[in-house]
Amino acid sequence: MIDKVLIANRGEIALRIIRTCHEMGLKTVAVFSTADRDALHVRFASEAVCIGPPSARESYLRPDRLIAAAEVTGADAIHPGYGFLAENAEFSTICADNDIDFIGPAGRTIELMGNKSRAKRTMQEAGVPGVPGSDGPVTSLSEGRSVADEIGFPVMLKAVAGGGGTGMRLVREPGDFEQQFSAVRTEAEAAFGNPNTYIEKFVEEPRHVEIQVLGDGRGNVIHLGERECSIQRRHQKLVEESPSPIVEDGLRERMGEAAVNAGAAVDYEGAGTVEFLVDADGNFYFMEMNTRIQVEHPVTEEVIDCDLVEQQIRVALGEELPDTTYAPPNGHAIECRINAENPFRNFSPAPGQIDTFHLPGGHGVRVDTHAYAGYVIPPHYDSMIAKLIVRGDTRERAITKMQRALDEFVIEGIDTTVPFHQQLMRDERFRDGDFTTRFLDDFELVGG
Amino acid sequence: MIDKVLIANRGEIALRIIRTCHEMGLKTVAVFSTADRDALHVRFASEAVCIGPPSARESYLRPDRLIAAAEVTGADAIHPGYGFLAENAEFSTICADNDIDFIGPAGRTIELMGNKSRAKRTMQEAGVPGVPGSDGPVTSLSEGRSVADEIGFPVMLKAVAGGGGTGMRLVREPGDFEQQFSAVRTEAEAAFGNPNTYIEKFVEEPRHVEIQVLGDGRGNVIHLGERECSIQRRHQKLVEESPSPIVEDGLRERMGEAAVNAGAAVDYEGAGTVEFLVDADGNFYFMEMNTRIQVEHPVTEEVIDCDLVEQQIRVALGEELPDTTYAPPNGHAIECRINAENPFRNFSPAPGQIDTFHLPGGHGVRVDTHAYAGYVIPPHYDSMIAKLIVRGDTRERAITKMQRALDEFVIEGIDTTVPFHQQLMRDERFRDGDFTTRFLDDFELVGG
Amino acid sequence: MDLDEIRDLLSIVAESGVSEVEVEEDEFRLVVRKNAPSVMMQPRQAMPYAGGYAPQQSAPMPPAQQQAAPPQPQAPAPPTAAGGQQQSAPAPSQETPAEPKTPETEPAAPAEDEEKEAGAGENEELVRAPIVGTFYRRPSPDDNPFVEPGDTVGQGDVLCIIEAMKIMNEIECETSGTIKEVLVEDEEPVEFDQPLFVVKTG
Amino acid sequence: MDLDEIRDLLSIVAESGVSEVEVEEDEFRLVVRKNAPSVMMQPRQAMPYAGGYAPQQSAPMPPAQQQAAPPQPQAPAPPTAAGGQQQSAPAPSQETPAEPKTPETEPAAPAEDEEKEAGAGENEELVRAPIVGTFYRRPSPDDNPFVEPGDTVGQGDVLCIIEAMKIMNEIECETSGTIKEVLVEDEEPVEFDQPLFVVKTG
Repeated sequence: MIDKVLIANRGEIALRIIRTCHEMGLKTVAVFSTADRDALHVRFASEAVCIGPPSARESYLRPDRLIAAAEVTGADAIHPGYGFLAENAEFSTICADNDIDFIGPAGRTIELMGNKSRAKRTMQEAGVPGVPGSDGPVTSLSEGRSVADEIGFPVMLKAVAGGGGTGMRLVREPGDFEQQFSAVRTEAEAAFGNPNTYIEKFVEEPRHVEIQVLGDGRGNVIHLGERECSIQRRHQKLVEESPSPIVEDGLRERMGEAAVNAGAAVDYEGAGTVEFLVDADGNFYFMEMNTRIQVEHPVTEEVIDCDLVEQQIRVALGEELPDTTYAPPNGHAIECRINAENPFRNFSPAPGQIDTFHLPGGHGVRVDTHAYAGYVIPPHYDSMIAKLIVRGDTRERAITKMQRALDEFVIEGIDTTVPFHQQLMRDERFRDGDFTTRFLDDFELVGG
Repeated sequence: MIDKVLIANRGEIALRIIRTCHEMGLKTVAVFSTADRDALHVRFASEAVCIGPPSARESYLRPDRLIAAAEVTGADAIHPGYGFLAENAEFSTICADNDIDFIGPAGRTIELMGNKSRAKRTMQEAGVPGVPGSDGPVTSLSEGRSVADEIGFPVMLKAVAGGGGTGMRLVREPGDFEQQFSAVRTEAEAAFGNPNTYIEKFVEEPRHVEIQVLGDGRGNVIHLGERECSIQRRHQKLVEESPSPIVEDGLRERMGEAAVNAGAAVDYEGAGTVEFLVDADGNFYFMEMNTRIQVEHPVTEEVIDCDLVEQQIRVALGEELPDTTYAPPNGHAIECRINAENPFRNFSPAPGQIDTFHLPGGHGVRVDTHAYAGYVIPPHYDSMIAKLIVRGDTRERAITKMQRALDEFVIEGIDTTVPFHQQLMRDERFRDGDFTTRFLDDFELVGG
Repeated sequence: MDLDEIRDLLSIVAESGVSEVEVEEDEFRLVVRKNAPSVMMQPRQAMPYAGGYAPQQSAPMPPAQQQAAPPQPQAPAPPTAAGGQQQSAPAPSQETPAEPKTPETEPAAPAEDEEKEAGAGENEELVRAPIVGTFYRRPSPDDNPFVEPGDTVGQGDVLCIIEAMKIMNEIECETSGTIKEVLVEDEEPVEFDQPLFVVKTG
Repeated sequence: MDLDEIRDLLSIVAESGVSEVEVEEDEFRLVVRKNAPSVMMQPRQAMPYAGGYAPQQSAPMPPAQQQAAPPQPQAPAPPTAAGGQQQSAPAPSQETPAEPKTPETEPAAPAEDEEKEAGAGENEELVRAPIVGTFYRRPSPDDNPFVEPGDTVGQGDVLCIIEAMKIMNEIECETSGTIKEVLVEDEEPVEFDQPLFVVKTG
């Protein structure tokens, strides 16, 4: 039984979880640092408890303070949101030890997925391959050649001691292998005193595509389609969409099956995301599994018409999964992350007070935000102030709607990434769906 | 060809039409009175023109000024919204005379539907009956008796000169007819010096249910399901939903067919609404046809997933209707009209300045509003400041979501109808779908 | 310190951007506090005209007008939509010195009653457009303008024509005096309430 | 200063855009305040506790605090959500005279640096809860309280226990002086930074 949920988070995700809890008839407890005293999640929760000073290390990242807050308020479950302690195996275990329902997987699952090499091995065993490569460094040309032949060209040769571009060679043709292999070894020996080199498949035109899964912890796992997340800046996602413009029905089915296998292999409980790298030929490789709700989960909600946080809670309540047959996406959804950053100054953070705040509205437009006119963005936490999500019948119409919504979004007093998104939505390559994870490397922002 | 649309309206509907125009790549012209200088529709339109002083009679209701504004801005179409000149036949004709596309039906159609008795006769001929009754006053008992027998008991006897309850008798049984007939005639003779009395069928437990239609002006008409609008206060709708809790699939089909026949009979062009009175037995009677977009159109948009304003414009552009087969509603949508009125003081208008304004958000929540923090509600126009629309899988879940969204809607500085809606959503009879157009007559508001 | 000195001090404070001033002088002490910028949706003061409307419309209001306007941040940057549509506004109009608009002082609009006929100096009156339409200074393209700056005008004299719905509406002078300035170019569109002429009266 | 002068001063102030003027002259002092309708989301100052939290938390801040706080309407009505959930707050707590909260002045929180240790008078200090948990005044239910008002305390003396995660955390005095007041009832929950004791120092 869950009656009262403590939300161990802040910002838009705390508010978003409170919404679902209240719709489910659950009471809520907000926690906050002294820097978040004026935050909306504090206002809208049934109760709120101050847990520490502004520094996240002393507040939102302190399991003991969160558990104590749950104890004094009588909360019987904790939703961790994303970030902070959401993927902290120990915290999940501590909750369990204190008879508090952690809304997410068990500590051992989080731990397993948090260890990249163990996760990759587990997935491999479940038939979900990562990027193929040698098992550690190869020592001879013949061994290297046979590994390369096995995984197929092109391959990357990477010196174990290398980094920053040094000690890396791309080999496109088998005929070039011998020369490049000895070259990279010689180079690595000279540069690092260590010639050891390993081999990995070179993923051409990589896309970051992830599959949303739900598991009930009793072996049942379903998937809810993919999200396209290749628009990244320094591994920070900025725009996400569902479905992916490059994922055809057949590929969706194969990736979905792999993701379900991945979840089943660890008896997954809750909502999780299996991240894949997809190459130009539609091959996909396991990257990692996120054992929490994702920032970008609303694009899935909009095309599947479901509430993922509700599903998380239902699983925690021991209910059955909604339906094991996957419904194809209805329309196309896009999310733009609106950050308090100046896109014309290298996306430098721009905390401060929001003077004017007008949200776009209308059919097919959703804004998840904790900001308001007069809100002061604290400098202690991340810079995301809103997620703007639109849904249209087609990708083209979703982009048009996003343009209209961005034009209508008025935020004054601080710099935001709205102008970046406006330019991105006009970009021909973006509109054509023709981009990879490297897209933003050479995207030129105009003006500023 | 339409390139630039002038919106001959203000408030949320002006903003809402601008949104769709911009999504369709059309330029927009806002018009405004001097009282609306700071309005959002002025801000978000491509251009804006001041057309007169605050009084609507001298601004939004002046065809000449609107046409002049279209001329000087080069607008080639006018969208009238609802209210103001939206159902003014002459304005539609003036637009046509000035080679400006009026987005709505031709003047003759508006005129026909604006004349209640002509509209009723036209509908009757098209096989869409109104409330049955005598053709004018009946002069003898025998004539009266035969009319009553024909239309069936119970019937209402209404003195032609009567009003305010006087000169009205409900007759449930044929055996009572003679006595009541002479009683009402005597009473009317004594009170008004005129004994003439007519007979109308008494509609038991009436519901106000309306059908959304779209016509292309070339004889093709489709319908998009019904809206339940029985929650009214003094004939002002306060809450609307789609589908109606009392309309079963079979009834929906029959009403839809009748509405399509009604539209086809007048070669309808554009979006229109056929209003019916539905009795406890599922009989329905034509009341009137509204030849414009309705305030409550979003509930249809949310369950059908379409943009009705876009459909209006497409029809005006001469495009084909989207699809002639009606898709059943997907889920359940409810709209609450948020007015600047004090529900605890007989809904007296409460214009003034909005200090704090926080919109509810999340999946399935839509707010159409022209208000913002700092907005001063002018006293010259209607008091609606926002429409809160939610969609859920079922009616019950939509109500729960509406409760959550109402709790999250913060408007400070003025009184609003939010508390009324909060209490309505908790009412057992409302939740059961067990209400008629008379529901609010004995709905008791608590507190204040 | 007398009232005039206080008045001067207040206007210095108002312009200075500081929020608090304290003056102490012998037995006299004066403290002035200005509000922290209040937070609101800044409506745009006037709209940009893609169609070449009179530039007078698009400039920020001069300080004198700000008192009567709804609360504004004290350093009013012209608010811009986060979107691109504002860019269609002719940029130079933002820089043109302006004739502020004075809304009709009709009793139904209490919020605007307090605004003065700003933009017109002492003994000056603005003639405003009573309707939307196209402004013509001449009876026909070949004629001379109805009036030129310096002309003396009397009540009932035709000042210009505003064409709306193909009808030529003659706009008559409602006062008498001397035309000081013509504020709109010939054949330009004008909106309701837009200042057309400055007339020196008395 | 006579009435006419005051009248003039008031109209000067009204036009000036400043919000407060204070004039002091010999035995005469005049303060004029204008209400700036500042527009903002009013965050709730403190949260209602369904669980019987200390009433000190729920009162509006005293005027002294408002200077440093973010812009507020000058007559702070406790903001209420348009919803019903606020009604779960114990109403009386709104009326109780309050000890305002003083956030920890840690360098990472520049916005709050300026707030003073309000609520504690001169030569008084507040002892605040360093953690969330349940407050105990006694080592065990049968014992006497660690401290009572009037007791002299020194640095390192145990003042109370806060239980969190089944661990009894002894809260020590970091100053020396006399206990003036105990602000929390025994066995009540306390949150981080909540004032527990007033200690008279020096």
